[in-house]
Amino acid sequence: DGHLSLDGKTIGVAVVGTQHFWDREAFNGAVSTVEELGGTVVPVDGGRDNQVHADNHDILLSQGVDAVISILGDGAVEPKFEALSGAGIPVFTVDHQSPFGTNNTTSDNYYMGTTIGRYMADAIGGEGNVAVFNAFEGALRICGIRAGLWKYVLEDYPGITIIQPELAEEFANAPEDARIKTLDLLSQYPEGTLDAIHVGCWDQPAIGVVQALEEAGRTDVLVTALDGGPDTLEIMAEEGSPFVANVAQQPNLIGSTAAMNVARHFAGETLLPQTFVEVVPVLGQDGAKAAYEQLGYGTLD
Amino acid sequence: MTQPMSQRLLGVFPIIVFACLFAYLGVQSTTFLSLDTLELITKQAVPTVIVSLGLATVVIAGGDDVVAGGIDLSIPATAIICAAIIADQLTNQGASLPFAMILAFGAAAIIGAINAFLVVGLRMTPLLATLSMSVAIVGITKVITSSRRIGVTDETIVFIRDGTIFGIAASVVMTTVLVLVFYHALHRTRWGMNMQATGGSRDAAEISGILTRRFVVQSFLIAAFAGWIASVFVLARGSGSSPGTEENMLLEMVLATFLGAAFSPRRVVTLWGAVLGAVVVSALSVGFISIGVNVFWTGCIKGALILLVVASASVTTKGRS
Amino acid sequence: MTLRSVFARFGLIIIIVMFFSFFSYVSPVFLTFDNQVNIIEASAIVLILALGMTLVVAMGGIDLSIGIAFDFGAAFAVVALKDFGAAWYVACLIGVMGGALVGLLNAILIVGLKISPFMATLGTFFVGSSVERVFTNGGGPISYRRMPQEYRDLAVGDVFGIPTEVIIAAAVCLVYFVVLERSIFGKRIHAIGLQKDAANVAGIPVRRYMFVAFILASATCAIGGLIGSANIRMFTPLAGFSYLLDAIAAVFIGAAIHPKGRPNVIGTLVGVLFLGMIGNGLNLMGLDFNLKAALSGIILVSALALAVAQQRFR
Amino acid sequence: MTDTLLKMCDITKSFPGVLALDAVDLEVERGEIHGLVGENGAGKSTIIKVLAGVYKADGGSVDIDGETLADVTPRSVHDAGVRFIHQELHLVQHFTVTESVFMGQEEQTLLGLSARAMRAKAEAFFETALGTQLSGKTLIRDLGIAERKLVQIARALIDAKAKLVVFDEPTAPLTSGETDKLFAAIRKLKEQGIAMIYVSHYLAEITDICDRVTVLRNGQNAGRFDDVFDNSAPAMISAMVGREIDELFPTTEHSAAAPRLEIQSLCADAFNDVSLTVHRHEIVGIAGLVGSGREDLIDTIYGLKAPSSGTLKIDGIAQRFRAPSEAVAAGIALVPRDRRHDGLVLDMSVSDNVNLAALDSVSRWTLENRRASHAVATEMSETLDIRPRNIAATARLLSGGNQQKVVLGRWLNKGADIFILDEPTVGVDVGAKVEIYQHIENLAKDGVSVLVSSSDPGELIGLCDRILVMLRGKIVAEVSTTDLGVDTLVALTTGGAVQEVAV
Ligand SMILES: Nc1ncnc2c1ncn2[C@@H]1O[C@H](COP(=O)(O)OP(=O)(O)OP(=O)(O)O)[C@@H](O)[C@H]1O
Ligand SMILES: Nc1ncnc2c1ncn2[C@@H]1O[C@H](COP(=O)(O)OP(=O)(O)OP(=O)(O)O)[C@@H](O)[C@H]1O
Ligand SMILES: [Mg+2]
Ligand SMILES: [Mg+2]
Repeated sequence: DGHLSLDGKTIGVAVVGTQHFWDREAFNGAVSTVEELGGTVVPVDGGRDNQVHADNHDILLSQGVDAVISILGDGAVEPKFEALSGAGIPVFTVDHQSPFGTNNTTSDNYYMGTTIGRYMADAIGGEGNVAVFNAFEGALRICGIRAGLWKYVLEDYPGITIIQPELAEEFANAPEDARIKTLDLLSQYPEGTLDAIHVGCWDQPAIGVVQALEEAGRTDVLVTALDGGPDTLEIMAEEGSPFVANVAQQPNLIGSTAAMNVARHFAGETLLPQTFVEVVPVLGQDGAKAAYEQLGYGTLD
Repeated sequence: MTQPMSQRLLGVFPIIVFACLFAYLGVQSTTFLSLDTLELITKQAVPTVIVSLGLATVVIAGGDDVVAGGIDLSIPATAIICAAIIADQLTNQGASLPFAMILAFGAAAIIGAINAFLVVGLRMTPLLATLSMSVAIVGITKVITSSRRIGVTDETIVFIRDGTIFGIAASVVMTTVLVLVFYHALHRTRWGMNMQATGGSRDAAEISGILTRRFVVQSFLIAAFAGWIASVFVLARGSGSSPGTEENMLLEMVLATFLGAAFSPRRVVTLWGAVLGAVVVSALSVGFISIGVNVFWTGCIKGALILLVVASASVTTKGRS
Repeated sequence: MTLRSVFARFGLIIIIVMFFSFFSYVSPVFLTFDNQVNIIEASAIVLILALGMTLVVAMGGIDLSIGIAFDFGAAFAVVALKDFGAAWYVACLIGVMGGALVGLLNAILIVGLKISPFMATLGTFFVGSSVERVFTNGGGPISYRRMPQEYRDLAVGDVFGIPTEVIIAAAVCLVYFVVLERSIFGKRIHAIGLQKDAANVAGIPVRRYMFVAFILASATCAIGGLIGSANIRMFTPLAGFSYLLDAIAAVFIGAAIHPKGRPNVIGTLVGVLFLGMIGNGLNLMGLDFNLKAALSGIILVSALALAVAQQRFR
Repeated sequence: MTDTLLKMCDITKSFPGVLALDAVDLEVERGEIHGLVGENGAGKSTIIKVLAGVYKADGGSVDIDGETLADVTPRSVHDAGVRFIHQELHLVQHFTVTESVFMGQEEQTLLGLSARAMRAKAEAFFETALGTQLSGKTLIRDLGIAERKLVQIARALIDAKAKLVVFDEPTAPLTSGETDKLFAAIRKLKEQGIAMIYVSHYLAEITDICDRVTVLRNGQNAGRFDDVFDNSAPAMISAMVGREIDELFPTTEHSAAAPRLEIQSLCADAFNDVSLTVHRHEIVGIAGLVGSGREDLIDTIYGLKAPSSGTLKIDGIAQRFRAPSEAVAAGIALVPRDRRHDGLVLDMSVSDNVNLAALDSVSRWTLENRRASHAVATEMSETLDIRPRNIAATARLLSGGNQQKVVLGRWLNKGADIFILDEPTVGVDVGAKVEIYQHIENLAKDGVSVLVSSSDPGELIGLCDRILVMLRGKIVAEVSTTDLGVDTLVALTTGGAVQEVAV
C-alpha cells in the first residue's frame, strides 16, 4: 500500500470517548495513520456522550474537512452522516454500520459472539449456571450482536442456565463496580451453584470480577469476556487465573485501517461496505501469552 | 456616586478575557470568526442555554449560595426523562407529538412539585434534594427506555433539528424567543423583581410583604418547565433519546450559569449571564477544535480558563466591597 | 410518647430497621455473616471519602473534587510502585501526598483567590480530570498486577479476620471523630462553618484552618484511592467521580439526624452504611437492573426527605 | 384627637421556657408618636413582631382602625397600613437603591417595569422627605450603614399609604445630623396624621419626639406616660428597671502608666495619619461621626483591614497584623460593633462562645476538656450575670445585652491586655449598660488598656479618661474628659457648630 497518500487532505476524526482502551486505541490508530499518510487531523472527542459525539460532526462539517472517520456512536449520528455525505464529505465509520457511510471498518462481531459462546460452554463442560454483565446489549448495536450470538450459541446447551436477572456494569469505575456486584452475587450463589461469569461486550468489568473471585476464594467460577486488551490478557496469563477465554480485537489496526480506507477512497479504489479486521480468539493461560505477543504488546513470562 | 473608570473596567474584566481569547482563536483559525460558526456555536449551545435558564431562575429565587441557596441539579435529568417519554411515545407507542409532550409535561410538573415540596415544604438543602432527585429520575428513565436508544423521526423534531426560520436555524430562533420571554419575566416585571428579591435576601423580601415561599416553589416549577422545553431540543439534537447524556449536560449547565455570574457586573447569577455563559462554553469547544488543540488537553484549558475568570471576578468584587 | 415524638427521635432509625428487616425477609442471603461483611467492606471506601467531605461541609464548604483526590492517591501510589519500585509504605505516603496536591490546589483557589468552594472544586474537577487523561494518554488504566503483597493487603488482607480496608476505614473514622467532634481543632472548624466572620474576629486563623482542612480532606480521600487501587491492582482514571454523590448524600443524611442539623462523623457513618445496605439489598433482590436503578434513586430521595422531615418534627 | 388607631389587648406570647409577653396592652392613637421602652428582653421586639405577623400570639387581640384583625399576617397588617422599619438592615446587597426602595411594591405597566419613573420617584423622595441626595442606581453594597437605613425608611414610606409606622431602634447606626434629619421626617409624617411607634434605648430621643410612652418590664406593662416632658427620663428609667439608677458611670480616676499601644502615622483608605497612644490603666475614647474613619481605624488596628502605611507598636515592639488571629496573639481583644454578625457564633452555645478564643486553655492534648470549659463558662456567666444562666443555651436566643456580655466574657476569659470596644452598648438596655461599664472600669483598674469607639458622646465622656475626636479620617482633637460637656464633644465631632443633641 506504499502508494497511498492523504497529502493535503484534512481528515476529521470523531470518537465517542477515549476513556476505554478500545476507543482510545482506535482513535490513536486512525490519527497516527492519517498523519503518516501526510494528512492533517481535526480530532474531536464526545466525552462518552453520544449526543455530543453527534454534535461534533457538525463542527467537522463547518471546518470543511475532506473526509470524516467516525468511531462508535449510536443512532444520533445518522442525520449528521447524511448531512456530511450530502455535502460531499465521505464518512468512514468504525464499529458503526450506517447507510450514509462509505465504509465501516470493524471486527467480526458475529464471530466474536459465537466464539466466546463456544469457549465458555466448553470451559464449563457444557452445563451449569452462568451470570452475565450485559448493560449495553440494548444500547449499542455491536453489543447486541455480541451478546445476542453468545446467547444463541448457548441455546445449543440445554444444561446451561443464564442467571436472571442479568447484571449491569457501570461505564465509569467499571472494575470496582463489577467487583462489588460480583461479591454480592457470590454471597447469593454459594460454592457449586455458579459456574461462570461472562461480560457481554467488553472486558474492563472482568478485572473486578476476577478480583472478587480471588478475594472470596471462588476461583472455581470461570470468567469470559471480549476485547482482550493488554491488561486483561495479563490477567488471563496468570497461573490459575479463572479468566479463561477472550476474543482479542485489534483496535489500533482497526483505526489505522479506517484511515487507509480513506486514502484508498481518494486513490479511486472502490471499497466494500465493510472491512473486517481480524480478531484473535484467546483460550487459557498459554493462549493469553501468545496473543499478547502476537498483538505486539510485548512478552509475558 | 459613579464608579471610577478603573472599577468599571474591572467589572467587565471577565468579558474582556474571553473577547481576547476569541479574537486570538479568530486569528488562528480562518473559519472561527464567521457567521456560520456563530450559528453552529449557538445551535450547539441550545440545550445548555435552556436548562441554564431554569437553573438561573432557581438561583435567582433561592440565592447564590450553592449549598444553602437555590440550586436545581435535576433539570438535565428532567430534560432526559421528558425526552425519553416523548421518544417512547412517538416511536414505541405510536402516539402523536402533542400527546407525548403533554405526558412529558405531566412528568416535569410532578418533578418540579416534588423538588418544591422537598425544598420549601421539608426545607431540605436544595443541592441535596435536587441531586438525589436527579439520581431517581435517571433511574426511572432507565426503566422507561430499558437503557436503550430510541430514535425519533417526527417531522416537528426534525424541523427543530434541521429547519430554518428567516434563514436562521430554527432551534436558535426558538431559543432566542424563549430567552427573551424569560428575560422579560425575570428582569423586567414586578413578579421577576420579587423573585430576585427573594433570592437576594429572604428576610428583606419577606419584610417587604413578598411571599417568598411561593416564589421559591415557582422557581422550581419553572426549572422543571425549562427541563421539559429542553427535552424537545435534546431529542432534536440526538434525533432521539440516547442514554447517559445527563451527566455532561449537568456539568455544562452549572458551569454556564455560574460563569455567567462572573460576566455580570454585580457578580450575581442573571439570565443573560447564564445564556452568555452557555454560549461561551460552547464557543470554547468549537474554537479549540478549530485550532486543533489536543483533545485530551481541552478539558484542562477550559477548566483553567474558567478558574481564571471566576478568580478574577471574585478578586475584583472583594476589591470593591 | 406521641407518635410524632417517636418519629422525631427515631424516624430515620426506624426506616433503616424497616429496610433491614425487609431485605432479610426477601433475601435469605442478606442476613448471613458473609453478606454483612460484604456491606461493610463495600462501604469502606465511600466512608473514607464521605469523611473528607464531612470535614469540608462542617467548615461551610463543599468539595466536588474528592474523586480527583481519590484518583490522584491511586495514581501516585501505583506509579510509585510500578515505575519506581517504591516500597509499599513509601507508595502509600506518595499517594496521600498526591491527594494532598489536589487539596492544595483547592486551598489556593478558595483561600488564596477567594473563589467559592463549589466553583473552585468544580474547576479542580475539570482540570484534574483532564490532567488524568493527559497523563494516561486519554484515560487508560495503569495496571500493576504484580504489586507487593503488602500493598494489596490494604484491600484484601485481614487482621484477626477483620478485613484491612474495614480496619483502615474504622481508624480514619475514629481519627475524624476525635478531630472533628472532640478536639479544639474541630470546634474551630465548626465555628468557621457556622459563622466565618465571627470566628475570624474571635482570633481563629480562619484562612490557615481552611487551607489545612481542604488539604486534609483531599489527603483523606487519597487513602480511599490507595484501597481502591489495591482492590483491583490498578489505577482507573476518573474512577473517583462515582463516589461523589454517595459521599455527599451520606454527609447530609448524617447532618439530618444530628440534633442541630450539623454535619458529623457518626451521622456520616450511619449514612454510608445505610447507602451500602440499600445497594447490597437491591443487588440481592434479583431485580431487573433498570428497575434497580430507579428504586435506589427513589429510596435515596425518600430517605433523605424522611431524615429531614424528622428534624422538622423536633 | 383621641381616636384610637391601634389597640393591642392582652397579648400573650410564650417561647419554650420564657413568657415573653404576659397580657400586654398597647394603644396608639391616630397621629401620635408613641414610645416603647424597656430593658433588653422586656418584650419590645416581641410585641412588634406579633403586630407584624412574624410571631403568632398565644392570646389577645389586635384592632386597627376599630376593626379586629381576624388573622395577623404580614400581608393583612401591611394592607391595614402598618409599616415596619426593622432594626436589622434587611436589604439585598446587589440591588440598586431604586430596586430596594420599591421592593415588593414595584410599579409596572403592561410593557414591564417602569424603571425610570421609579428611579425618579425614589430620588425625589430622598431629596424632599429625607433631605439627602442618593443616586437611584447605586448598589446597596456600595452604601454606608446610615444610607442603607435611609433606604429602608424610604421603602416603608414611599407608597404614602402608611397609617402607622413602627421604628425599632432606627437611630442606632445614625449620626446626630442624620438623626435630626430623620426626626424632621418623622415630624413631617406626624403632620400628615400618620401615627408612629418608636422603640429606642435612647431616652433622650424618646422624650424629644414622643407624645406618649408605654413601658414594658419582664413582658408586662410597667406603666404608661400620657404626657412626656424633657425631664421624664428618670421616671421612665425607674419604671423600666423597677429601681432608681443614679450612677450610670463609675467615677474612678486612673493613673496612666507606661504606654502599651502606640500608633504612629497610620494611613488607610478611610483615614489618614492617625497617631495615638493608649497606656496601661487607661481608657481612651474615639469619638466621631459614622463615616469619620473610626470604624476602619478599629478594623485596621485589629488586623481586619490592612493599613497602607504607618506603624503600630505594642509595648514598644512594632507589629504588623495580617489577620485578627495575630492581633489576638499579641494581646488585643475586639468587642465588635456588629455582635450578631462578628461577635458571636449564633448557633453555638454560650459556653462555646465564651471559650472560643481561649480553647487552648481548656484542652488537653488538643482535645477539649469539657469539664474545664463548662467551669469557665459557668463562672463567666456568674461574673457577668448572663441571663438565662444556662451555658448550654444557644447564643442566638439571648437578648442583645446578654449577647454582648458573652462577647465580653470571651475576652475576659482570654485575658487580653488591650481591649478594643466598638460601640459596646448599642441596643443594650440601661441596666446592662451599667454592668458593662463597670466591667470596663475593672479592666482598666487591673492594668488593661482600653480603647472605646462610640457614637454616644455621653458614654465616652462618662467612661473615658481621654477622647480622640475623628473627623473626615483625621484625628482633629484630643480632649480630657474632666469637665468636658456633651455639647463640646458633639461640636468637635461635627466639626464646629455646637448643636443640641440627644444623650
Ligand atoms: N423566638 C424566641 N424564642 C424564645 N425566646 C424568645 C424568642 N423571642 C424572644 N424571646 C424571649 O422573649 C423575651 C422578650 O424578648 P424581646 O426581644 O421582646 O425583648 P426586647 O424588649 O426587644 O429586648 P431588647 O431591648 O434586647 O431588644 C426575652 O426573654 C427573649 O429571650
Ligand atoms: N429564634 C429565637 N429563639 C429564641 N429566642 C429568640 C429567637 N429569635 C430571637 N430571640 C430572642 O428575641 C429577642 C429579640 O431579638 P431581636 O432580634 O429583636 O433583638 P433585640 O432583642 O432587639 O436585640 P437588641 O437589644 O440588640 O436590639 C432576643 O432577646 C432573643 O433572645
Ligand atoms: Mg428587641
Ligand atoms: Mg432591639
